[in-house]
Amino acid sequence: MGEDLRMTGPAVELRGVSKAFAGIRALTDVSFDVRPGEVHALLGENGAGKSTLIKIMAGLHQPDTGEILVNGTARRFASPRDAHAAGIATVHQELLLFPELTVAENIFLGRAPKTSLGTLDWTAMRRRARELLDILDCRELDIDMKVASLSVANRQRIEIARALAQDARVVIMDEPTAALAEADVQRLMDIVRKLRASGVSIVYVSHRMPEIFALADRVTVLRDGNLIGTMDIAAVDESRLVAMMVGRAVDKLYPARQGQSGATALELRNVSYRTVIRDISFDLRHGEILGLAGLVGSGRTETALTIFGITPATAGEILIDGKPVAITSPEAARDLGIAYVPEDRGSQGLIRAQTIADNVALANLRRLTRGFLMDAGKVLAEAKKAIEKFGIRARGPEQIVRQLSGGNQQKVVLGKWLATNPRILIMDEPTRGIDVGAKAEIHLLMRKLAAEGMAILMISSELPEVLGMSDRVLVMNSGRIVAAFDKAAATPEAVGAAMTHSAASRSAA
Amino acid sequence: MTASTAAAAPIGRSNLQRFVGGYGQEIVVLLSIVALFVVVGAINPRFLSDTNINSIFAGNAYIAVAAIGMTMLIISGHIDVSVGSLIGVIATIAGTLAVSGYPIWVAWLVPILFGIAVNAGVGALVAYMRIPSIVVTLGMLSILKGGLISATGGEWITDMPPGFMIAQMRLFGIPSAVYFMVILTILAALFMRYTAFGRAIYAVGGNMEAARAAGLNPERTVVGVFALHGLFAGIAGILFATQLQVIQSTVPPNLELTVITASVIGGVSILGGTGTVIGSTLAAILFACIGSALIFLNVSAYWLRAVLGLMILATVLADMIRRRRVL
Amino acid sequence: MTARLLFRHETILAILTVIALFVLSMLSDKFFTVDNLLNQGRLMSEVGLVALAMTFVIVTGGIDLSVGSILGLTAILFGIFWQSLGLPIPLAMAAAIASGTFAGFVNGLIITRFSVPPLIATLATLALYRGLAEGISQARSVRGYPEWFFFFGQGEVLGVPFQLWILGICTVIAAVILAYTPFGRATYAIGANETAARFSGIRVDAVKLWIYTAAGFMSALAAVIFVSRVTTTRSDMGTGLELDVITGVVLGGTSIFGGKGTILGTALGLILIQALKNGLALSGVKGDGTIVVIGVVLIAAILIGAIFDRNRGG
Amino acid sequence: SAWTGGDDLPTNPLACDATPGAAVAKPYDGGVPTNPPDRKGKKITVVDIPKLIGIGYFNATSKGISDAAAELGNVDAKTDGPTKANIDEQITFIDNYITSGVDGILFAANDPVAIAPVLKKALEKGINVVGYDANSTPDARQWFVNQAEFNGIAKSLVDNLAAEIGEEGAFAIVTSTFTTPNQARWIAEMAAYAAKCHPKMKWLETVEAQEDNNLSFNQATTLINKYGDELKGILGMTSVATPASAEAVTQLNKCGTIAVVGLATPNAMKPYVEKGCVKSVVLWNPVDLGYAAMQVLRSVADGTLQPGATTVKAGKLGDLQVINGSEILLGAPFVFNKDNIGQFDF
Ligand SMILES: Nc1ncnc2c1ncn2[C@@H]1O[C@H](COP(=O)(O)OP(=O)(O)OP(=O)(O)O)[C@@H](O)[C@H]1O
Ligand SMILES: Nc1ncnc2c1ncn2[C@@H]1O[C@H](COP(=O)(O)OP(=O)(O)OP(=O)(O)O)[C@@H](O)[C@H]1O
Ligand SMILES: [Mg+2]
Ligand SMILES: [Mg+2]
Repeated sequence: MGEDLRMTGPAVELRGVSKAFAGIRALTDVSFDVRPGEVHALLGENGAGKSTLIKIMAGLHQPDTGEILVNGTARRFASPRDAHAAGIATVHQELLLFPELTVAENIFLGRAPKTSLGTLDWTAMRRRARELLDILDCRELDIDMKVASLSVANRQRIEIARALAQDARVVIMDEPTAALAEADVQRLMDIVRKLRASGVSIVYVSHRMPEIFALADRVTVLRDGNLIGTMDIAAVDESRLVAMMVGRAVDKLYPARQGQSGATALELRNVSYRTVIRDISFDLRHGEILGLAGLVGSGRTETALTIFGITPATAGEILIDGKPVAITSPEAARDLGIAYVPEDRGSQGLIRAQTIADNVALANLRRLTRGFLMDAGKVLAEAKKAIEKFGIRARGPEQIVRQLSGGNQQKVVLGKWLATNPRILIMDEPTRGIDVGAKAEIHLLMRKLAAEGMAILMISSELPEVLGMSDRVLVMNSGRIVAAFDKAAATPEAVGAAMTHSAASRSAA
Repeated sequence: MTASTAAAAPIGRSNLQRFVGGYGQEIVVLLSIVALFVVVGAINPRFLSDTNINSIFAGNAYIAVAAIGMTMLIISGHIDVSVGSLIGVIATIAGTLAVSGYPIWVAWLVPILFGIAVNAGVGALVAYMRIPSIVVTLGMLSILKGGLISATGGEWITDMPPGFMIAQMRLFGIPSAVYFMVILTILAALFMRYTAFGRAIYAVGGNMEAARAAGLNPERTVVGVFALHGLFAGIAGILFATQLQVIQSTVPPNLELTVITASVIGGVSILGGTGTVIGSTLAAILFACIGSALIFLNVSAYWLRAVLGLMILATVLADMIRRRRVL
Repeated sequence: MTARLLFRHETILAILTVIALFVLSMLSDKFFTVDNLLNQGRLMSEVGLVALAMTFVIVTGGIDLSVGSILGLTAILFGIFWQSLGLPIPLAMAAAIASGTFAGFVNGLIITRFSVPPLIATLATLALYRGLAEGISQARSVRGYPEWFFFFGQGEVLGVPFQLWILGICTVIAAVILAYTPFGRATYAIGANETAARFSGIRVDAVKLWIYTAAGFMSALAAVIFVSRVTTTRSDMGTGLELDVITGVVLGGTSIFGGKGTILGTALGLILIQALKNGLALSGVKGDGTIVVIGVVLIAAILIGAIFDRNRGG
Repeated sequence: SAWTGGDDLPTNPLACDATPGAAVAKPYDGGVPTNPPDRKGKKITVVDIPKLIGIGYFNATSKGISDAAAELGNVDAKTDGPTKANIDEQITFIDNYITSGVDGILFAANDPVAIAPVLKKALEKGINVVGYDANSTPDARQWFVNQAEFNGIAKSLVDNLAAEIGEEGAFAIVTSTFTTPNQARWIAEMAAYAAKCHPKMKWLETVEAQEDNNLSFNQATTLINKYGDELKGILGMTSVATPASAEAVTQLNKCGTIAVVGLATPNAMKPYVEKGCVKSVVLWNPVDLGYAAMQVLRSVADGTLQPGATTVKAGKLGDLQVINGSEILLGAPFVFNKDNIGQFDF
């Protein structure tokens, strides 16, 4: 059937679509089409309107003007059900899962296999879930586990499995690799290729250029809700795409280091948390960026949580500026000058129902007071400062964070923590889901902070980022630090090997 | 159950593991009941007499039945604090119809339909107008309670036809209320596990936005689950009305708290998305057992409520500790 | 932004209250008199005091069903301390209030240390504290307090009932704390997203512990005023108080899901309910009719709020 | 022991034979309204605020009140009150009616002391205040219509029970709550009277059942199951508990082996009495009680009933006796049985 459709035109087409939220234009007169059996990349800065476009195709939003055509006929998607019926499946940016239900059920909810009696067929459901996850190479993932206990990456996989389970003709993926480590990205890209080969169309959103060039047939760029253009991938190169996205040229090289490492800011001696992380020892100096690499579940986040006092160490010693400290809670950590930008901004980083100002004030409540009372002036000033410093795209400090795009939300988290004037900054996936422009800004900022003497511990699943930004690299595997590299020794091969081999060579830390 | 036992082990965890993992709280409650029977039975064997067991089960069956609907409602992320008043109103309507000479099936059916209709209305306000269910039902609590007294003046209903007294009928020596409790629990459990609508209730309670994205219609699901809750409240009301020769025509005191407590102790998460109807029925039985056991153990009635409170705390804490270990 | 958004519900409520006051004073000339209004203030003091703390509780996304039982327990302990232990009244009062506060603290402890959902924890202590009240008192009531003690519940200062001063002062303090202090900010943050609040270095457990303890304290304070007003102590005092309190708070626009709500709203909600109870009674509506009206008003007020919110878009 | 409740007031058991209690002459100890307007013969508005509305018993008193009002012709009476027996709500109701300016208040107190301040307030406003069924402290009202004295009820109940289960029978009690004053007094008086006159009767225990039909039924059932053949009788202390206990005995097929004696309204008990499952039900006539209370209030308003009076005219009930300074006695408790129960409808 793929053959016929390829002749007859686009599988899905959007014509002149506009959408505004409470007066803010998210999309203006955008036309977009997906051909059968192609991978169509959708690019744009944070807040450019990618997710909005996708939600319209998924039936979650209704366009204000414009129309949607499926196989050439105009359709109205009043709800996601209509989109499913039209053969469109979506992997959303904020993972839309059911935490208390099992993996298998999450994959099949809403279209579970039925028995001849019309009741749900759990056996078939669990079997097919297993098959789908095996296709995705997630053999270790237990289908009877509740999703609540899974990592972000594993949840992402479930979302993808769910889209696969729909046998859709168009699969939309909104930043599917944002939460994935390198190896998983490769697996996902294989799956995308397999799907394309079977005639499925894919709309693919990512901020990662290499993926775009490796996968896409065509690419569409949005900027500020406007369509900038749609091109064959062969007709563009990276700098051209970036220029289209940001409207200017961006230096995509990682900024060079300025200044030298100073005294030791943070030192861990044989720190363990239950059996989750064991015998972690390393030191972090002022003025350096220490990269922490590892696979999903290797314990990097847990290490950060222990340093930050969420899961206080059960053994070992933590020293700050050479003095042993007891970090029993996040507030203790904060008062010791530690800031932590968490990996899951939706649930850990932000209060999305509150304003930017409220969020920025959150970690600084005691400082933003006059006497016993909050000082509204100071709160606003702090928020304005953050908006300017990070170029947060917002109407102002009083905008509700929920209304911001993913990348801009992340900048609010950064703003909140830098407002505490920390001396040690832990950044867990600091640029996850952040566009090239903003990403470069954040990298530049990290460098600047380091040059000013900030000690930065960066956790990232993007190997190029780890290698590009870190002055030293630590590699974690199964809850332990298994390798440490100087900048010169940190080659992709060496770090990758340490990440994946459980009995990796243990060079001195 | 039969279907899943057929599933081969390598697909997921072992069946036993899954069972214990999935029914932790139910097992805790069941063991509490068993322990209670063993201990109290050892102290006073009359506790285990068939008449006493019959009384424990039959006398509180209506609470278990109401708790089934409440559990579904809580799983969907909502709550109904007016259920006690509703049961009072339903019982009064049933009794009034029965003594007014309507056919008995009318006296049984109309109040149940009333319960469904009222709750579907509440559900519509909750789902489409986005008013939190606790607010609407707090309002309904006042309306039903005040309305009932205004309408009846608290006049007791007596002299109901014998055929109407369905809760008192017996089969093989066991009161019909017990059959209602057991059969409805099993049906509801199967419904919740093996129908698309049942799973939609879990989904909507777990994550409303995700449910919408998965192609469900959360609003319709919410109205549906409220209507279902109305159905169970209706049946509970009929059992309640036909248990004794008189109907008090007032709102049974604290019934809503008892019903909600049964659901909650049965393992339904007040945050929505988890729980089973088997748990709530077991919890309702546990309460009935405790009430009876306290009398048997000569616990001074003054301390009854304190003991009940402690039992609830103990059950919940046991569950919390268990969960912490599992995680 | 939030402030403006919240102001909406309070505006609607204020308009509703004004309409209600107007209509009620049309229906009965006895309604809008200084004497009657002050007296109504006296009658709503206990519910009002507890509602202030309950606003904080609900803003954190929690609930406290045990307030009525704490009131009963405190009342009994007060009576026992005075009569059976022979403590002087002021000391008995302090000890009883301390005990009630401790009961609230225990609620907080169960909720924060063992992460038991507030609804369940306080459902259990609702039974537990009431049971303790009954067990300790053995159903005996305590009477015969000295005349001067009745000042707290029946006395006046500058022509205004004593407890209305207390309520007024507490309302102002609560309003300032919730709206303008770091503690208030933390309260909202916890209600809106507890994890994010924790990850922002807010002492979530400490804040919650304080709030449930405060709910215990306010219930205990209300208990003493209540005993003084009715001149006797019984173990069933305050039964069902939690529903009245929650109705007032919710009518005041505090979101039961947490993260939203103000003391002003709560105050308006309480005033509206009390005005309806009193005004309708004065104009000849019977108690059962009044209950129905309050139910309808509760649903209607929240419904209107929801419709306004929706038309705002978003 | 079986009973530790009550309010520590002294008990005063009657003699074991039919000797009536010695009426001690006592000066008037009721309150006096402040500057009441002259209400003699004028139309007055009266509000009746019972413990709670919506139960059979107070429906009956309410009926008596409106009967009397209709008969008098110059009284505008209505009944209003809380939906549960709650002191606080009852106080609020009374307070509201004081404000609305009624001429007379009839009440049945949920708590004798708690209700006193608001009743005194009514007296201060010149309102005539008369209680019935459940008293307040005497100085907070003018008169109290006493349906039957506590010791009289106690004697009647215990004697009837002894007659049915024998001098050595064992029994249990189902009451509303231990804190309900009337029930607590009755039980205390029963304990005193039983100890004095039926010392071998075995008091097993007392259980609470609110004013809740189904709970009363469950509690009674559990008692029967617990004690088996040992239990010979159940005493119901409320008009809710007694029929529910009778129902429990009926459903467990224990009619004839377990006696049920108690306070109850005849309508609720008819089925059990007619079937022979219950032999005697003790109660005054609540319609008469309400009727008498209304008559007394009218007399007080007219000024025809003054402190120091020894009797009062109460319409069709004739002259009622004044006892204890400011109480008016309705009469001895009435015992309903198979022969007479059909004649009553309330
Ligand atoms: N529900 C909403 N209410 C108000 N504004 C919204 C809403 N959703 C999106 N917006 C606004 O629409 C614009 C486009 O957002 P969108 O999420 O589509 O961006 P995006 O391209 O997906 O960005 P990112 O790469 O950061 O995910 C942004 O300015 C955002 O603030
Ligand atoms: N092999 C595994 N399969 C599935 N889940 C796992 C596995 N190992 C760990 N997890 C889960 O993954 C979660 C993530 O662990 P953690 O956050 O420590 O890893 P991380 O190295 O920070 O990974 P991430 O890339 O997600 O940040 C943990 O909650 C853990 O339960
Ligand atoms: Mg997006
Ligand atoms: Mg991580």
